Amino acid sequence: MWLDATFFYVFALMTLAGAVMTVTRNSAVHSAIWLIVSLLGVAGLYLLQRAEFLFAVQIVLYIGGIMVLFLFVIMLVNLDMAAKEKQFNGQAWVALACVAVVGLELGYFWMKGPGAFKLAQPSLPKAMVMGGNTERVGDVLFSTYLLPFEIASVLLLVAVVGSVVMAKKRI
Amino acid sequence: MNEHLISIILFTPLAGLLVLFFIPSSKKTLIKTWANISSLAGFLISLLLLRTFDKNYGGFQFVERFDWIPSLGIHYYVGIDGISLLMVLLTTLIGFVAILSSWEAIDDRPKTYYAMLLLQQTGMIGVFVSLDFMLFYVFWELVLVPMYFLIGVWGGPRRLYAAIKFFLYTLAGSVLMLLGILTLYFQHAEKFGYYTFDTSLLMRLDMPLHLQQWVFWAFFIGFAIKVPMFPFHTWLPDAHVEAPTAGSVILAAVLLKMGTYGFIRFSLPLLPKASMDQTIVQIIAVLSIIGIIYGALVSLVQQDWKKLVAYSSVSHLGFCTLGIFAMNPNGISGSIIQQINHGISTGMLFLVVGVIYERRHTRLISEYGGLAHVMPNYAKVFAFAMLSSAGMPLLNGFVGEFTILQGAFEANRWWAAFAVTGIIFGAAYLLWLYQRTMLGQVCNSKNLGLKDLSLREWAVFAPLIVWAIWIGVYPKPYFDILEKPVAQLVERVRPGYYAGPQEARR
Amino acid sequence: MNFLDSIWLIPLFPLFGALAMLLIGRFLDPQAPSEVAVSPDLAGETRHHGHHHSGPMKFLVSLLCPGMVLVSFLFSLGAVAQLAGKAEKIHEVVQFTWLAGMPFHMANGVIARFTADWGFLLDPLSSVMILVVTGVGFLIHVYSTGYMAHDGGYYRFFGYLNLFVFFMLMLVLANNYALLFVGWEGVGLCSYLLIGFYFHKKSAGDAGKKAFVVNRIGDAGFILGMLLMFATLGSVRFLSVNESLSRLSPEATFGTLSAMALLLFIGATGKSAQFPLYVWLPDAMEGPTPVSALIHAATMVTAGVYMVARSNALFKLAPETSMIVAVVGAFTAIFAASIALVQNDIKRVLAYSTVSQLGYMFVALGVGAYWVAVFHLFTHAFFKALLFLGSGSVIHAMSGEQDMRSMGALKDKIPTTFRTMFIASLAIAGIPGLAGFFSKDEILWQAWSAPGGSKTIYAIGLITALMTAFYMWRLMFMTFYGKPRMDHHTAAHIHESPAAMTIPLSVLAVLSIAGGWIGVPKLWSLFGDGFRTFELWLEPVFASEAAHVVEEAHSGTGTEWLLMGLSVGIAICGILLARYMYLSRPETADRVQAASGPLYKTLLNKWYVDEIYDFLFINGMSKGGGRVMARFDSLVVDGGVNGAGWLTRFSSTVTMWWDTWIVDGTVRGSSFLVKLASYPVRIVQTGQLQLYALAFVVGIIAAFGYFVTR
Amino acid sequence: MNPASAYTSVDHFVLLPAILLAMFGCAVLLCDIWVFPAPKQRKWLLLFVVLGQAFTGYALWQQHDHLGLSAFGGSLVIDGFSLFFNWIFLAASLIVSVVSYEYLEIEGEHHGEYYGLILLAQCGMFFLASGTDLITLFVGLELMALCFYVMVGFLRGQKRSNEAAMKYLLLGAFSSGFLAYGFSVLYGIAGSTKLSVIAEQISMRPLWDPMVFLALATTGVGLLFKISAAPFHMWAPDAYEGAPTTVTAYLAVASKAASFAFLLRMFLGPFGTLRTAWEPMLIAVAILSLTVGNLAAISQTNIKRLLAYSSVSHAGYILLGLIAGNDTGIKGVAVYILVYTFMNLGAFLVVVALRRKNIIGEDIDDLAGLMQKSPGYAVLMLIFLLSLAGIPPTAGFIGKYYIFLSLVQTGHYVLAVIATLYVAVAIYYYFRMVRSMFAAESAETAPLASSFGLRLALGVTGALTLGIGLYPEPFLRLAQTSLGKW
Amino acid sequence: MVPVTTIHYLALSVALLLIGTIGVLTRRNIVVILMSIELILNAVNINLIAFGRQWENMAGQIFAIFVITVAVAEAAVGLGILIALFRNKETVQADQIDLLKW
Repeated sequence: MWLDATFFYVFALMTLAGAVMTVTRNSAVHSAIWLIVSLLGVAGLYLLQRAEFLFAVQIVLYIGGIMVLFLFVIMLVNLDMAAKEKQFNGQAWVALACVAVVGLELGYFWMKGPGAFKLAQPSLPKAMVMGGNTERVGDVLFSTYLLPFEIASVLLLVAVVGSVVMAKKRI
Repeated sequence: MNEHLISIILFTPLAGLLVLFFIPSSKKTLIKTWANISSLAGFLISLLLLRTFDKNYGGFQFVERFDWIPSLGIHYYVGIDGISLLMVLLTTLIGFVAILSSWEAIDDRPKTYYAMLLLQQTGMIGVFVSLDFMLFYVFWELVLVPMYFLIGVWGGPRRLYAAIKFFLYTLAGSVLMLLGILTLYFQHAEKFGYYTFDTSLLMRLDMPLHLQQWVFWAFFIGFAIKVPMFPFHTWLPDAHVEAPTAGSVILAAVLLKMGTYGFIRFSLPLLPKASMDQTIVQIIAVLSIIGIIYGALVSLVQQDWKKLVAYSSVSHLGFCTLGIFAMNPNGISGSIIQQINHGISTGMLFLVVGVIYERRHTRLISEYGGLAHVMPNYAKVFAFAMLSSAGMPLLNGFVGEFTILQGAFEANRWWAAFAVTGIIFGAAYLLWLYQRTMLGQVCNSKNLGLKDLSLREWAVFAPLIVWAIWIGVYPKPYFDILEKPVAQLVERVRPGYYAGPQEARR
Repeated sequence: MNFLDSIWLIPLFPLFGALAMLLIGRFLDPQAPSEVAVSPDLAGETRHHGHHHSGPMKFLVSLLCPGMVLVSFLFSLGAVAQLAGKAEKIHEVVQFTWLAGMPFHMANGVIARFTADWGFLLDPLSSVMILVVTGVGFLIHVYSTGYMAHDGGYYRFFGYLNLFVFFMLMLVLANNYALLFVGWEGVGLCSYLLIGFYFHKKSAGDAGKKAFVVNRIGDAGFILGMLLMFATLGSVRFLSVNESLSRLSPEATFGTLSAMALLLFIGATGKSAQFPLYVWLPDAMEGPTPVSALIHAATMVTAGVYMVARSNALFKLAPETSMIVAVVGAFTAIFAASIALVQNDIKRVLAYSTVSQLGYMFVALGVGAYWVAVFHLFTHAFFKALLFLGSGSVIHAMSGEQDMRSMGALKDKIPTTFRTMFIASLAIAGIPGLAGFFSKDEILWQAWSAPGGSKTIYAIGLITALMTAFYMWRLMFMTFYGKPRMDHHTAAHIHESPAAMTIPLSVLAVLSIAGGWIGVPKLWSLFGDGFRTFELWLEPVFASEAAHVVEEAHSGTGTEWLLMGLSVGIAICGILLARYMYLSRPETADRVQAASGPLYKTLLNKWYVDEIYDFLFINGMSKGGGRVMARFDSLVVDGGVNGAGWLTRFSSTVTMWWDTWIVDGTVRGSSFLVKLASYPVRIVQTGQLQLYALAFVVGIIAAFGYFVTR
Repeated sequence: MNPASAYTSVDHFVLLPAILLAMFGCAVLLCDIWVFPAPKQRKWLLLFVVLGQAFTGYALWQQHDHLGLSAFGGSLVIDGFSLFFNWIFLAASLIVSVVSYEYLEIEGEHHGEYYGLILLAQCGMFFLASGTDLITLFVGLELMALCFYVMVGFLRGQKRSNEAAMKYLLLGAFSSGFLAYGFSVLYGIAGSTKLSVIAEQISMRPLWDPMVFLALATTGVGLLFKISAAPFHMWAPDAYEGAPTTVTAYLAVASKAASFAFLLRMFLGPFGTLRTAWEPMLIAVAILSLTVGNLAAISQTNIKRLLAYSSVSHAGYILLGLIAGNDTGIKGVAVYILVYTFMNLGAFLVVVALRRKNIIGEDIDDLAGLMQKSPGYAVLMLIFLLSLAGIPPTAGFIGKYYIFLSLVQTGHYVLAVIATLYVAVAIYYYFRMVRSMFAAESAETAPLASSFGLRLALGVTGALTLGIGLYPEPFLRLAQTSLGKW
Repeated sequence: MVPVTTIHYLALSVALLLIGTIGVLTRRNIVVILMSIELILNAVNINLIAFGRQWENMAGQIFAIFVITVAVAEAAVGLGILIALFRNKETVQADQIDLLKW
């Protein structure tokens, strides 16, 4: 029980710290690294929530895929001069203020009706009666959510074509 | 033939327009000829109305009624009574005259020019014949566009400003008017459960006074801007001055009448209570009187020939509105006759300006003087137009003004007293104009070689002159035509007006 | 043939002539006025310079136009003769309905229709008028053939002249006020055209415009009067008006009637040049002299008199208005006469004398002696026309010179003119036996004796008579007697006018003598009623006069003799005084001038009336200062409309200003504002995508905030 | 396993249009690489597109007889709504692809991928119109969006195009992040992604429940961004201006229509019961859109940018219809979208025609003297502008008319007046263009581009813009049947 | 110590969302902006997972998978565009791309 909690706080800390670092680092490379940290934290949370498959996806796809992509691009467009310039634009403080306001408002929401947010007590894992998480995911994904799955394939196709069209010097 | 006569009249110009599209732009003469032919045809056809028009029947004649957009309750519903009959005839004639008058004046993109004129022709006729409110509104808007171009493309130096001003002014007004229309529309739906723009049906609902007032003001803005009544008139001089001759002729002779016609055809019968509401009547009467005097005074100081005439129309239209809101048979019928007269005489005045403008390309009065020596016939025609506009007895102007004065006198003697001053000033500014342009010596050498009226120009003036004399000497037929519809109108606005002891003697 | 039923033809002959002239005249008389008008140095009277050869066609013109008037004169004679034969002296012919109005709620709630027929009424009054109009008109036409022989636009002149006769006949023959108004406006128009006949002269144009506009002011009154009449009586047809007036109890619509009468009278003051609307008449002398004779002496200006006489039934019911009429008339008479005393332009003297004579007529109308007014109208038509034509002949001889100071000793050079004018002057001065005496003396007597009259008015009339005699003979002496004061060049030119001009003069001279003998005073009983035809003839029109005549019989005959003698004496004094000052002791005139310096100047400057306007125009304005004023000042100097001119100018300038700056300004302003408003909206779009994102977030804040603050 | 897994014939029937679109999309892409690589042969690709649209159209036509059919366990439906919009998408993408051919040649960026992307984007729109499941909708939305990101940046050589694409993508992704967040909350509320379930769950909760409101706000904001309503509109002018004109047209018409379909699905479906909560927000947004759109447009000189702002204001008008919310209002929305599609397409097509070799032709001054140069285009443009301004007897009037009608019916008089006033403002800037077309003298005399496709497209749009205005009856019926159910 | 409830996760996700937003709003480097967007999407995912756990159905996780997919796709295209942009403009600073404005 307390173990869960501890892990939660650890991962949460990872996530937030990583996020903050990502946003604040000067060099894009560092940001990328810290992003990885943050994503790992999220992955951990998936694990805590019994979403092992997502955990895997997160590790492999995000950290494996996207980050490589990012770093790749970072190499491609050399950012060292970008790293020297100032990192925050003119409206930074205004933006912070605004975001703070948003935060406060959300907080108010919370005050308003905490009941609304707590739907039910976190139920204990049902001792995985029906196969592992991955199986269940697969099950649902290919039955109930077949349609979005197909669309996603088209989506990825577009992503490929698009990035090629954009990035390639001449088609 | 007869049962579709109105539609035929309505769409003749459009047909001409279609044919015009297939004439290559290079064949200018052909284009001009065709435009003239089609407009003349329109006029001749419209004369057929007289043959079968029954002046003893008060209601609408030659009625055609088809569903157009049934789901909105919009119909193609046209027909005419005595009032619209006169308006239609005026429109067709003036349309023809205007087109004929621009034979030499317009050489730049004649195809589009004549297309615009013809389109406008259809629009104007449509306004005068449509009995479905939405149909009316559509034509009302349709008229704006060609005029916008006539001013904005073939106009004078400040044409763009004038055009946009004209457009915005009138459009703003008509949009408010639309709101008023919709209110009626909904009221009808609330009361009878279905939507319709058919005025004869809308006639049935008598709304509470306050609502009627609301709608009345909405209409008022729309119509008053078009007329134009006093505070809303400033688009007029600019539009007139910048517009090409034909444009100003049509603008003065027909477009302005759309406003007054609107009052007569829609405001009064649809909103009888509001129309009889004393405050409203008082306000409008006062505005009209201000318009009469103000227009005349301002004309007096104009340096620009055309602007002077433009302001004079403000004054004349003041008479028309005053007559309408005298709210009695004389006032209304007089107002209608005066609208025709104004069409004729001011139309002539603008043509007169156009004639000289074609030759000298300036409208500054100071540029002229002593033209009577150089162009005697022209001077005669101008004198004629001037007199008919100044309300010389035995010419059309007098009949209208005098009848209106009767009406005004009956309604409120002071109105008449003030309105009469308009006649004095009218003489003043016109005579002064005449003196400055026609009389005196030819002190500007440019004016020496000017040619007198050509045969075509005579042809332009002739019909108007004849008509002016006819109305002046024997107006009875017109009153006969108006008798019944006006009676109906007055009965609607002031029930029981016609009851009461009759004076037998003449 | 039956002339009575064809009286509607009488106006049509001149109309025909006019149309013929105005439409095809240019071909009959091919003369392009342009070459005379182009160059400024020919700005003067074109008569002497217009190199113009008369042709057969022109002869046709001079045959046609007078001929037309002659024809209608003969028709009139016939008609009048037949009317005389009829039992009740009234005959109405209706062609068709001209104005057919709609139902109209009269003051008493009865519904009536304003109907005005194209109808003609011949009764004693109108028969007198048509005879004068056509008769004198014809003579003047003949005269003009000679006078205008060398003028440009010959055909135009005759066209206008005929048109005038047409409208004048319409005016006097109409059977209702509306149709009368047609003639009323028409003659105004013609006078405008004829005054401005030499339209290359700016002054001519101005004068014409002034005449028309001032008349218009009167007409406004007339229209209102007509409307008021219709609203109260339900008709504007003379007969029915009189009839319903008789039905009316005066008390019932007391104020209304006098208001009605007053409005009509305002119309009359405009047309008949009474104070304060007389200003146009002197200027009207810009027109050719025959025009002055026909329009501004004999006929048109008397239209007002005719109209008031025509409405006598109404005026009788409105005593206080009649009083006003009398007073205005008297004042105008003496006022104009006083101006005439010192004028040097021969035509202006006559013009002011006309004004003052008209004043006499209105005095007569005011005191209720309608027939006398018409009688004076009748005689005045003869001798005043004669005087004008005579002066025309003089000017003709003096090759355009109008200033009497450079005339003199003409009586032998142009004998006929001299003799005829001599007679006319005697007549107007009121020497017994000549036409003027009878009418004027009757007026004075009525002013004294009639119930409406008063001693003051009589006194004024008497003084006026003195002045009249004086200025007329001053004119005579300065023109015809003494030593010549003209330069040699003109002197060489002097010649008697052609027969075409002298014959009408002689005819009119005869009339000026004989004209009076049909209206001798009742006093001269030895002559019998034959000599009082005029009064008796008009009796049916002014029926109720009979009563007053009866009552006037027993006011002492002695007094009447006395007054008659007095007026005669006065007249002779005037003549002698003039003789003394301007013939025997010319220097006295100057001494008098010197002695009565300011008065003299005042008179010479016509009581500064025009200067007062000018003051209102220019000084007042420039003193008033301000750019607006200055601008407007220049406008006025351009020669604006008189009367309320300055107010007109002022207000119109102000309205213009209001128009361009306030009303129009708001329009421009609004569109400008809209344009302006577009920039802040655009400026937000900086192209900084993160700003866009920020806007997005702000939107979210707003959305949440809406929940929070709810 | 469970029955849901079976891919039934019903599923197939409902999905068919999307399948066809995707197939032809892929086909185009493949052919571009292997079958017709040569520039000369690209016309065949165009043929493919037309063919694909034909098949899709046929499939859609089939569906007309089976309204109310739903597939994939209710995550995809056929109803009048979806069909109505699908037809619009079809028309739009057909016209756009026909026109693009010559345009891309002139721009020198003619690649087969373009057509593929158009088809795939349309495929995405299909799901937006007929999806009833959060995930389907979300993925469909992203599919469409991605295609547009790419197409906007299609002129890779041009800074403006890149910039437009970059901005559009970043902002789009940002907004869809919030949209997704909202969806997650919705899921949290309902425990399901089916709109129907969500709807009933929401209706069970109190009206001002913070969680519901959180979902509403974030989702709404995301959607409003997509329809480019102020203050979430700011991407639109830049994207519109930078994108290739044909793409701008597609973006302004199809993407907006699709987003509106999505928005209506949400606001009339799950959020339908929250009207009191969102009506004020939408009112604010609508007024703001009208203001910003119209005012900003006044002083624009670039036609595309001007039209972008005007499209913002049009979004405002459409929202007004939704705000009124009665039968007339919803019908009005449908009519307006229909009308808007054609008139706006037409206007952009004229701009396309203005683009010639080394003449950009996007400035209002480039319209100068169009009347002499080619009256046909001028008159057509006039018709489109009149219609955009809402002057009878053009289609635009009918659209606006319905909106006003609904507003007055539901007593939103103030809104009606405001909207009316902005019509006047709109007239002002539309007529700046008209003025320069008719009044001004033309600077250059190069003839306008006029391929057969372009003329055909212009003819169709022009005819419809005028036709709907003159005899709107059938189209009104169509709108009735499509959105009548709400 | 308090048991970890859904609310904790929600709070966390909100925090992540805000941080991501801050990144998007303030960083000049477009690459970093893209990363921040990834953060936002992760916040969404956290939500989804939490709720999914709450309701004990798979929809949440599935949705999360699709969100990840979308994130990937967007990142790919975004970076592609970025490269194209960089090729022409030689910059990756967000506030330096302002050809299109007003």
